[in-house]
Amino acid sequence: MNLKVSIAGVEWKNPVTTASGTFGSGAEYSEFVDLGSLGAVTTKGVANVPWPGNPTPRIAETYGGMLNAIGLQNPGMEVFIRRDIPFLRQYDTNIIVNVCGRTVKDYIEVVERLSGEDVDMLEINISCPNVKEGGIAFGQNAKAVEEITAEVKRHAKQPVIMKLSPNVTDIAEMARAAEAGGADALSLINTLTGMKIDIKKRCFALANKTGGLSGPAVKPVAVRMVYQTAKAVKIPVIGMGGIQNAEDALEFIMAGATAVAVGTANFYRPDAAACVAEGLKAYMQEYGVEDINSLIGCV
Amino acid sequence: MNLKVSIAGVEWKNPVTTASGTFGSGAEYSEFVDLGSLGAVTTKGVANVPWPGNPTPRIAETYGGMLNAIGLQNPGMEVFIRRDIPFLRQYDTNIIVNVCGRTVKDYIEVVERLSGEDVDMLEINISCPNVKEGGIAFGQNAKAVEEITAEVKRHAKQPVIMKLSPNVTDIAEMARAAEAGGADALSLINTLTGMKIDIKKRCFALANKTGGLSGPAVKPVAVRMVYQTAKAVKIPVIGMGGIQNAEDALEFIMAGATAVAVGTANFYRPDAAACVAEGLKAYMQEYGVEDINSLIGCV
Amino acid sequence: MALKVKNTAIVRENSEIGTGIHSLWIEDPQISKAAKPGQFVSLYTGAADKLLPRPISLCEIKKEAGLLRLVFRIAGAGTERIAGFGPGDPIEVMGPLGNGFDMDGCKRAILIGGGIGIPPMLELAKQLSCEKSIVLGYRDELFLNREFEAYGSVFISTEDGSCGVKGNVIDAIRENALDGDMIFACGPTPMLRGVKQYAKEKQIRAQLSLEERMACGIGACLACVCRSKDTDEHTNVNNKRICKDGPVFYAEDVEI
Amino acid sequence: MALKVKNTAIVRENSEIGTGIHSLWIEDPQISKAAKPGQFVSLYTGAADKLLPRPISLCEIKKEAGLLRLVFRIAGAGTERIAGFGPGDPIEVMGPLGNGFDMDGCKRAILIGGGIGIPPMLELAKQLSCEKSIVLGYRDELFLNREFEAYGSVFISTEDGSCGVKGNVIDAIRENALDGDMIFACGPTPMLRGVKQYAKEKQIRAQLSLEERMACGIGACLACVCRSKDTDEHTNVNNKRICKDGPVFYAEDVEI
Repeated sequence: MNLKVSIAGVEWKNPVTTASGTFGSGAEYSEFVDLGSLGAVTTKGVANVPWPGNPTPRIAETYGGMLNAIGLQNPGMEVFIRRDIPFLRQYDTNIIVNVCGRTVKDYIEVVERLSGEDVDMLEINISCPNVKEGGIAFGQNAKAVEEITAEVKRHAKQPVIMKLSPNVTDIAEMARAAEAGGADALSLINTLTGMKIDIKKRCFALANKTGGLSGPAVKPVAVRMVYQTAKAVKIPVIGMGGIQNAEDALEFIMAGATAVAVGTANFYRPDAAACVAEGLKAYMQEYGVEDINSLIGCV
Repeated sequence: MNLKVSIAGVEWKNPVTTASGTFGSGAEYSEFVDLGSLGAVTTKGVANVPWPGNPTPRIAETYGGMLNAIGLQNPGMEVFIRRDIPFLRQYDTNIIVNVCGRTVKDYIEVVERLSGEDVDMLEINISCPNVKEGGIAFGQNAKAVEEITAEVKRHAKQPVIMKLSPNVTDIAEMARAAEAGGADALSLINTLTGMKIDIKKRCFALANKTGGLSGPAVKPVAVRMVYQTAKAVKIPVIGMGGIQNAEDALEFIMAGATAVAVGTANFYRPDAAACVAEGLKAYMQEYGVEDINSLIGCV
Repeated sequence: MALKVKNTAIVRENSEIGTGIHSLWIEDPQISKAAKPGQFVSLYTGAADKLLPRPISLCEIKKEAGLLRLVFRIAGAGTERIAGFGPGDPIEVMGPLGNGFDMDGCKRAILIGGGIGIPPMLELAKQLSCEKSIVLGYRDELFLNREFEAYGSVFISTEDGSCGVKGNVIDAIRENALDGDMIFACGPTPMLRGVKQYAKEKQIRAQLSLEERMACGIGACLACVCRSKDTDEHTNVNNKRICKDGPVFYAEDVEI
Repeated sequence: MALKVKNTAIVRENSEIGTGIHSLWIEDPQISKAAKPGQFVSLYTGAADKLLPRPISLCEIKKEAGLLRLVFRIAGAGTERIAGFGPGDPIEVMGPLGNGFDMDGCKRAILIGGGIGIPPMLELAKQLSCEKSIVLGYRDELFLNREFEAYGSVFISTEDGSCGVKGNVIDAIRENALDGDMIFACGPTPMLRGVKQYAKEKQIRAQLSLEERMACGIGACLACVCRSKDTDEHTNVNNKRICKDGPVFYAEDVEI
């Protein structure tokens, strides 16, 4: 039985990774799950300099999901390279570094700094809805998506995954733009922009007013966009959005995703990602599936 | 204590109506709820001629919501006018007729036919995601939204509510386009395009492949879009998307909605709409709110 | 119009009568009093992630006791949750829904149930006063068959031949040369197609109980339609609403 | 590193000890064994629409019996659901979480609890061997106060003056001229600000237990941060993680 998948020439032992921002750099979760059981660990966004993030409250619970407006708080690339890469390298898994920035120059600075480092793939976050300069501007305009992708590719030594925003009219157009820019793979969905209001205090539940909606609630939108994206491009797609078990993951794979990421579920099931990988095996056994690759886009 | 609101010169006894397509023309639900207790009843989409709708399965349950791809099955305007208007007129409530079409000409035909009929408002559905010709083409393009709005207004005798699609990059742009076209009010959100896959059969859960996502799961996206829309235009907004109780309704009102519509909740709580109206009273009593209008956009 | 309510009923009994097949007795005098064979109720799972009700056909109706018996197969997380309810548990229920069987004026009836389409035949067998041949089709494991014996001659078919005629319900009917002037059938669509075909060939009228995914259960959402011969007076197209115009239709009226 | 687990614990007792205030005893030997005063656990509601755990401070720890006592106020649908659990019910719990109080080397301690910040002071009072003044601030209705009497001299403040000093905990401290070499405080932010101010003025060190909305509870998501004097070594900015670096901080280290 084969669970291995290959994305942009990088082999994963199984098609399961973590969604950026829901798993830190793995250290906190290593107490609950063997990081070596995952195909890859995708880190929280890393910028060229430290980012303090947004004021609190930064999260709010919603029906079957949650809103977050962390604002990409991160220690900056130097601390990340010094501390997190060596930590993750102890485990037999791929390291995907999520890169965030305010300007193209910011992104490039991180990409260049990482070019000499021992990481396997880069995920470029051009779709954070919580920081005006968090790339959302790039992520909602096809021309901008193509340009920043091309610019990043020009400086990147590792394969580049472009993370797309679901807050667009036509996801296929954005996907084709990233492919035209030279992206090696695509990941989606980032969060849907949402809002919650505290009717007792008559104020916004988040200090940032709006936040990114994630969790099981958004899964049908995510599966649809992954399906449309996989149909629109030839490069591999990493699907995410509300995955909390193997059944959810299989919807994305059958819709066309080569791999999947577990996000919000980590917050309430610290071993969720590992359980998804296990569950995929169980499904393949039950249904006599020899190779996980045979399920990709089979619908 | 005042629950009355006024939309485009039409007075509602309370700010609660039903979301088009979730309440038929009220007859089936009249066994469970007094239609006279609602500010308005919004009917299922009515076209110039009968529409057979999509093949089955037409619905699928999702986490905290559902997908539907009914495909605007409807009896056409003649049967509607002959049977449903007289039925609804028995009750002390406003009648909002949802109008659907494949071409501008279709819409105009219905609008003109209704101009002499005893209905209070028209809601123009330019955002059905389940029928290629169901208006989605109009609803995702600002220029088209303005044009069809202007064209409808040219022929409409009743106030016109334009129902907007949430499947767009910038909802405020669509809202301003409708306002520029002369819309008297806006309603949103229609459903988010989604997909569900049956992993046992490895096929789409819906015959139409994609469907419209509704229910509590989508509420945060709906509240956000209502907030952005109310900020962008001067005309009143009718908010909907996952409302199942008064607390949900109040989020929309505080975000800027002058009225709200109860949709999917009707399917599992046949008296949901009436309960929302009751719950608004209870909230106003508890918090000493004299006039519901004072809560509109108060956040 | 016929009474139709949404109540909180009480579960009185829940037993597994076959692999993954549960027999649930719930108490709701109002719905029980109004119920007819062939009708169904909508059961609510009570889970926040599964909002829509599950339509379940009525297997038995005890008006005096205000009880309803619902026999269903665990098909997913929703029915699995319902199968977890125990005596005394409250359960949200809406009903009675649908039209039910037309029991008038038949002298020799053939009742045909296939798989989870068998339960609604039990209350029908009890209330139908005429002569009855009862044909029950299973894949392999039998359930409920014993309970039919008091109401007519029972004929069984199993796909694996482990009991009765090897094959489907039509094979059982032919093999036993069953005859009648009205067929009542409920089961998977392929079986109903076979029944419709057989009834046509033998010139016997047939009432078929159909199923489809439902949302509202009362005819408003138009999710559960089936193609019909005549235009449906409700929506003016050739679509009948299974939850409201059905679930029982005369074979010649629907395309399946 | 310190043990931290997610288990299914068993509810042993649940009683309402004040209006909307519940005392829950749960059995989880592993967490109980590792727990310290000032730490908390994450409780899961088990409801599909409320996915995130609720952080609840530890009120009492009985290691021998493997028990934990959690006293919380019903603040919404999530805590309301938890308040509905009864003896024998399983409950998902993660812990022990956070750093807990630093109990070393103080001779005369002032424990200050305000409202639902009172519970964590109880286990601290039990384990702190030195001389203790215990100050409890309420709006009006008292709870838990009796249970403190065995561990030190208890001073009470109520906003409505119905019991003890009319006013807040600081008023009670001044009025009773309480002194000490370490303050331990938990309560609403305005109260903690007052305590920080008072401690500074009196040159007493103070440990403050903070709260903020949390998602992961283990320091990964960065939802529950507070502004800190020093840059946090973890994220290299002036934000400490309340769930991991806290919830207890020395007053001078955080801006509140």
